[in-house]
Amino acid sequence: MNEIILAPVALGLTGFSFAVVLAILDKRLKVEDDPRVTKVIQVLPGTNCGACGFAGCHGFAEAVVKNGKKFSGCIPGGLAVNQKVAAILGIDAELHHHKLVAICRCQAGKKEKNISFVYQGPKTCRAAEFVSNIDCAYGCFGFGDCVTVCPVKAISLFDTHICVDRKKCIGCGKCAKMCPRKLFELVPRVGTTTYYVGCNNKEKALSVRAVCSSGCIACGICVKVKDSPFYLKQNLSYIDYAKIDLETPLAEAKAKCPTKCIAQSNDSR
Amino acid sequence: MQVTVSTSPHLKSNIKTAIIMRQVMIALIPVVIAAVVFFKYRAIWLMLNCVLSAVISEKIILRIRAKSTSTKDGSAALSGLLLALILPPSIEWYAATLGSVFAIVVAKQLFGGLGSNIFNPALIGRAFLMAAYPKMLTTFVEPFAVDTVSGATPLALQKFSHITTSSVKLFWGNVPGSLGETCAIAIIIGGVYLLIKKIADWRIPLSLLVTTTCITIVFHWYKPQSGSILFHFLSGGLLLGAFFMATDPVTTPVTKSGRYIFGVGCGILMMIIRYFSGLPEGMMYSILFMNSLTPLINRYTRPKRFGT
Amino acid sequence: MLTEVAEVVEANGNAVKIKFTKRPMCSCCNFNTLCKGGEDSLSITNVPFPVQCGDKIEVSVEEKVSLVGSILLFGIPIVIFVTVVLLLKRHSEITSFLAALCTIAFYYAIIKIAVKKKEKYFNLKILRKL
Amino acid sequence: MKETIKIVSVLTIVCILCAFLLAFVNNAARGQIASNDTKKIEDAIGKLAPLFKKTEKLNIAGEEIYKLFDAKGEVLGYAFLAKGDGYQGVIKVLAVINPQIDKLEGIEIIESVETPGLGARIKEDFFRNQFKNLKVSVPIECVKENITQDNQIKAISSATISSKSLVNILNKKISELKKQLANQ
Amino acid sequence: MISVAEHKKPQYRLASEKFFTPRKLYLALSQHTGKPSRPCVKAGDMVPEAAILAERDGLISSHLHAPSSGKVLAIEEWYHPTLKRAPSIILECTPEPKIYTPRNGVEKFNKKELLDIIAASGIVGLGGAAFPTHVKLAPPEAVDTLIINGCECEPYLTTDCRLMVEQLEQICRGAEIISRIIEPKKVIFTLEDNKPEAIKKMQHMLRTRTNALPSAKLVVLRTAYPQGGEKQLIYATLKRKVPPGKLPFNVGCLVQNVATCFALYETIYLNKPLIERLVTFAGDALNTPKNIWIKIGTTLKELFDQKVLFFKEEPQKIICGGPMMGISLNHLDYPILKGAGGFLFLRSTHSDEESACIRCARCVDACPMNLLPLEYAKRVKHDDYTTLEELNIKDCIECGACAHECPAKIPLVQYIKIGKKYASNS
Amino acid sequence: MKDLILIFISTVLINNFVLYYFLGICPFLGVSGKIESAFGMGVAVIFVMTIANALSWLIYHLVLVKMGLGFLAYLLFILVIAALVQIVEMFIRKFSPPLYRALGIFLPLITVNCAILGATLLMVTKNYNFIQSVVYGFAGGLGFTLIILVMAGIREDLEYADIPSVFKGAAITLVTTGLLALIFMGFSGLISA
Amino acid sequence: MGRQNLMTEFIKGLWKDHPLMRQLLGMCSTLAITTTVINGISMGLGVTFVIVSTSFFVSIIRKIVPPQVRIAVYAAIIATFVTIVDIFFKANFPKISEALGPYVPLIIVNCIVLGRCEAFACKNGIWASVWDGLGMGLGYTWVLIVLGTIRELLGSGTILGKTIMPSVYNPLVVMVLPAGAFLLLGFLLALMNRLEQKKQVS
Repeated sequence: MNEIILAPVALGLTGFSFAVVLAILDKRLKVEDDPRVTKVIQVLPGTNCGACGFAGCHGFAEAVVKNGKKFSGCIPGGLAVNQKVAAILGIDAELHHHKLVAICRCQAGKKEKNISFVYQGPKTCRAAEFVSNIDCAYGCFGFGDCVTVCPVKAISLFDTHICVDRKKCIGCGKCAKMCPRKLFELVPRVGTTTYYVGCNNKEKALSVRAVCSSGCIACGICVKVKDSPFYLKQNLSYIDYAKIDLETPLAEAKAKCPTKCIAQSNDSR
Repeated sequence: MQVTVSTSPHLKSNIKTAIIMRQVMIALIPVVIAAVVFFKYRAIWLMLNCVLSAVISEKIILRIRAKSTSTKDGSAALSGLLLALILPPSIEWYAATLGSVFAIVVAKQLFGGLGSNIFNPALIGRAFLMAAYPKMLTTFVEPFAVDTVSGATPLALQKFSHITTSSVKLFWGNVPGSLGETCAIAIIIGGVYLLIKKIADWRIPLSLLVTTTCITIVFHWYKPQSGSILFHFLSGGLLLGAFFMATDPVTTPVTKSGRYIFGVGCGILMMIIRYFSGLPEGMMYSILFMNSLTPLINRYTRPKRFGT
Repeated sequence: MLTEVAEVVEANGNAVKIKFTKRPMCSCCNFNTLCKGGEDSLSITNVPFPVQCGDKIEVSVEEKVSLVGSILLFGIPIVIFVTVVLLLKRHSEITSFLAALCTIAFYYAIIKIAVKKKEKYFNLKILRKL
Repeated sequence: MKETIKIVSVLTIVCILCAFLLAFVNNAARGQIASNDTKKIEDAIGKLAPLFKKTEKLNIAGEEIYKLFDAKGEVLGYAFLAKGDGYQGVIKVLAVINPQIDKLEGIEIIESVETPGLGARIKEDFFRNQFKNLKVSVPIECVKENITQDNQIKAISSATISSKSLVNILNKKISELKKQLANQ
Repeated sequence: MISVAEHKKPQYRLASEKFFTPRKLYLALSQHTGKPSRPCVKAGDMVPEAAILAERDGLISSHLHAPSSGKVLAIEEWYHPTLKRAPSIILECTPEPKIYTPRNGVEKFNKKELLDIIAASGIVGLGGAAFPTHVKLAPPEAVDTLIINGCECEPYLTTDCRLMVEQLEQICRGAEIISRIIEPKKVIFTLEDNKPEAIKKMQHMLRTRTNALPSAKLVVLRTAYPQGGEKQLIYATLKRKVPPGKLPFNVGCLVQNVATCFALYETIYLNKPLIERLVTFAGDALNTPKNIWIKIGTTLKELFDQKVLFFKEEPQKIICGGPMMGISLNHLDYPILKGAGGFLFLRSTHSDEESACIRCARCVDACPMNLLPLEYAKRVKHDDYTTLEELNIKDCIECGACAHECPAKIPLVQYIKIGKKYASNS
Repeated sequence: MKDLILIFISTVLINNFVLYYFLGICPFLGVSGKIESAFGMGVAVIFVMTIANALSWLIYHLVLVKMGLGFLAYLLFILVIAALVQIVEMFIRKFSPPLYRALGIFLPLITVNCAILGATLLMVTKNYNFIQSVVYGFAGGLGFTLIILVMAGIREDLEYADIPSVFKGAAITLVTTGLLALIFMGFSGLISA
Repeated sequence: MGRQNLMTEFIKGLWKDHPLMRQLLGMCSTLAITTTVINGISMGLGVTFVIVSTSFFVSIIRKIVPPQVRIAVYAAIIATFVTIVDIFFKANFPKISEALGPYVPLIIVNCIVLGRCEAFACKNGIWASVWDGLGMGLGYTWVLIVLGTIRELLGSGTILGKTIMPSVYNPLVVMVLPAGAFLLLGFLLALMNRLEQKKQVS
């Protein structure tokens, strides 16, 4: 029977001393965590992918709680997660549109591009950059480094020609960073269709024609359309996205372009 | 005119992975001949068994993983052959097949195939069999009388019964032992061929053999019954290991100083196992242990860049 | 190198005070709530580029420093501990244990001074701005 | 301060409660555990000397030695536990020896961590049976080839070290036992 | 260091020819390392031979002279071996051969005067790097050894070798000029032992011309690649190691190519700017290999159109420079730049597919900079650029020795190029 | 002295905590990704394990056994380890804040490291005396460090290897550990010399 | 809490949030004691008992325990129940107790138990916690049984001590060695990953 008294006494003493140590420790290191942060973390996928631009899911959760506006930043989680996050923060969870969308300034496919030689080496754009696998010194290599880097799989490759899915694109700009030829541009998302010039060749018409059948030859037809938001610079046509009010001049210019280098991407596809 | 473009250099040497593997196979010919002479049809069956099961399992895995690489580079066949050479001739066929498949599938393909494996596949195959069928792996037969008389290897005799086998016998290989480990002269011929052809780096065999020599000299002087230098040199898997296992490029350090460390480490460990452990032979385990240290060796022996 | 993200809370010229955010690797750990090692603040003296309050920066302890640090902090004292215990074999267990503890305490006292002197060596390095 | 008191009190109380619980459970099970221990030894002895009915624990220098009696109260022999290093770790063996201490009645491996398939075969009957009626007036010998004398046993092939270790453990213990019993 | 197949046999003995009648010249504004030069003519201008077409823009830049008299057609983008497309002056030639009158009193010129002449003549390092010579000849630290580089370790190329056989006297006088500018204690001529004829001539020259370059000596090195690289050459001749990120003058050395010495001679003594150079045309797709004196800006096409060169067979590969470090071209419209020492036309390409690295470490053994090429390739393949700088990828000189030796045929140099670019970005 | 050497060798190489007793697998899987974290963790484990073993021995033999409270061992051991880790953590934080940032992260992980508790429990079942227990703890930690370092080296290499996707992560680590266990069987029998 | 919810709490531990295969917790004992089926069963049930009872108690006192001593309190409760299991085995199944060796007390540091207390029991009601603990425990148990079966069958040719394999079968000794345990668990994890991948594709 001895131990039935001894045991609680001994353990009680240990527990007591341990508790005192812990209490002292606690006084010294006070940590305050917003309970919402923990809740948000529980909702997040927890892959720490970093696609949101923060250091891991915890970083994102903290940022979201601090500044509720960016609640839809979790890319792998998608809409479902974003709605949950919004619910935790008490924000109205309507479908949030990203403001920017990526476009690719080379729309030439295998048929249009002039390829007079054989490239030998690793099949990535970054590798091809050092020798080039197409005659055009500005165009797309078509190995699809942007496809692999896109966190939402919005970019696809159709016979060496890049397509950005406007619906999926979140405008993170990773493709723009990755592309060795700097072909990607982030443009404002207006309306349901985005028009863009699918050429980046800054040389004169003759040189452009020599290497590509769908390159911009700076003929200026698109500029002459009524209420045109197009302008020419360095032998190349550009769209001033700030000036876009109506879709008609864009559609008209697209139809009139002699080399068919104005392209569009819309939500329906 | 359609030309090819690529980055420099536009001039490349003739050496290829497949050629390296083929050269090692050629270097193994004397060893194979010796094995067939001593262990007759058993040797042939064992080698066929191991090589075929290695190649077939590699083919299957590559098919499953939908890899474009083929088995034509000969690395799987080489692993199978090497495994056969370090197995006892009396091993059951299913054990040899299992070992060969384990070597290729687990030790090589799971780690990403050729070039990515951490451990020498052939040695892992044997280590696995050692753990799976310990009895089978420690039973040896006398040469020329493969079906009847079981015998102890020179190292086991020396360790457990203190009987030293004569060096001449060891040199020609007329002793019980693993298929390809017995005939020292054949291994030396093959090894020298590898070194002359610059297929294998000389640093590892050299440092390994020098280390073992130094240790045996000291121990022989201190305790004469521990076996002479020549005895330790010619018996067991030392030579085969030094020339064919420890020179496997994939699983050994890439830096020059790292290769010396690797060789010395193998030598020390092997002699520790031979002298102190319960096993008579430690070449396999010592090389495998150093294989596991190879990434660390590589990392901490990075050469100083030119000019510093 | 182990890197982590910190936020600058005080900045005046070459010396800044930083506050650590939770380590990214921690958020997926099941014992996330167990460890309080999360938030902490520190001052750093040698700042390679100008920073402002609120900047997020990436800091790290150099590989060599962390190796040296763990040897100094754990490796050597534990070897001392074992040695002292072995030396005082004949004495009672409590005596040798306490003696060993005292020796490490003494060791730490010395090291503490040494570390103070070489404070710069053990400092965190600021890698880049995020 | 209130927080601190809460911390301390909760932990202390939980500890005390836990200790109570444990103390009760332990108290209840103690008898059973103790009898399990003796039962294990007796079971082992029973396998080697089926005739025994009673044991008497001799306390010689803190070692566990049991004197065995049969139903009639005659001494059947002695049982003892021997312990020593094997190939991979400790081997603990129970052996029964005849009253004259010159013949083993048999052995039972209580504990061992030898390599399965090799050293662990010391537990198997074919090996243990060699110890039945083995002469121990002279030290036991472990041979690799065929047995030529009645104090020899054949080692397990490829597990010579485990076999030898076991023999050494027994030899050492038996010689000690002889001295100790002679002293009594 | 490695040994590579030399392929120098046929062109080694071929005396140099001349081709001075191109129809059009395409003169890229970036002929050299550094900032492109600034054009000072406009379309439609008529220019005489040796007139300045473009001026030096900043210190590390170089003048560009008209290789032939003619009419400026345009200043626009044209093919460029490294930049793909680059602004170039296009000149239509109207041949009016110019006679250069030798300069008087060269012996009395002081350092500054000499440097000014060099700066005005558009001379760049002709060994391949094309670094403006007037900058290199004004090192900020004292130089005790001048090394004249005649190694020419790249296979196929034989221009330096031919130059030494044919114009040795002039090369020595060029070297004298350099030593007058930088005042070294020693002048060392370095040659590899695969050029016996040049060695013999050089030995004879040094014996007879002792008064001009009293401290000069000849060092014959065992043939190895890449011994012609500055740092490797300095180590091979003097056993001095140039630390990473430092330049030869940091260890008291200056290395000049023999072709540059010859160009210096022509400028200083003959008042002729750098408008032509000796170029090797070789490779098994050519009927006969040739060493040709050629005007800067001539396109390859012109050489074939005017039947100076003939194809035996269609080439599979066209290389500007040597096979180890040269750039492969996709057609013949590329012009000859100041730094181009040779063009190769090869029949077969190495079509071996890249296979898995077997960690044989042949690349590690081959690397002249003691680097670990296999580690770079491994990381770049997995898009991991974080540790590349720790592994000193920036020290790589892209000599190609590693890729040459690789049994798995991994394009190591290409991976290293990617790694270098992205290591700095991340 | 001989017994101590035997304990040392057998604990580091033969009856290795990870490969033979399967203790500390969780942190082993978690921290073996990078060499330096592995080293930091390993050294911290050596430290805590040795001192925890010493302390537990004292408590068990001098307090619990004498008072007949052996059944409290588990409870007390875990509390002692937790307290010890907390104190060490606090100490390092005071000692050098930058080093605490670099090394302190491993300490909370150690509390739940079964290797530490396992060492104290095995020390009790093996009936070691005080010095043996200290050596046992030290050697156990050393063995753990050895394996975790080797594993970290291998895993850094495997990061670039083309491993089948289903095996990526913990699976390949376990397979590698299995192969290491096969290799370490070569050391068995070293103690019987 | 409705019945439905309790059911989901129970089910998730069996597959979706499986403590061993998904969360990689509790590896040590899994590898160590699965040399035979019977060991697996006893260990699994022991762990289940500990999880369920600690979850129960932790859930009861969850509101009065201050967060600072949470871990210590949990550890104390867990250690208590583990000791009880240990004593129970020792008293009633001495053979099994011996075979399990130090791995019964090591349940204390088995991350599953502490993990459940931390992640679930301290936030949820008593019944939810108990069902959750039961699910986790049984999920753990089935893997132990599977592993134990494979290892016993291949390594000794028996199941539950009865010889199953034909006599020509030469037991694959490696399966009962540590190496076999690691390899087998590695392959099992890969299998789980494969199933998961297939599920995601379809």
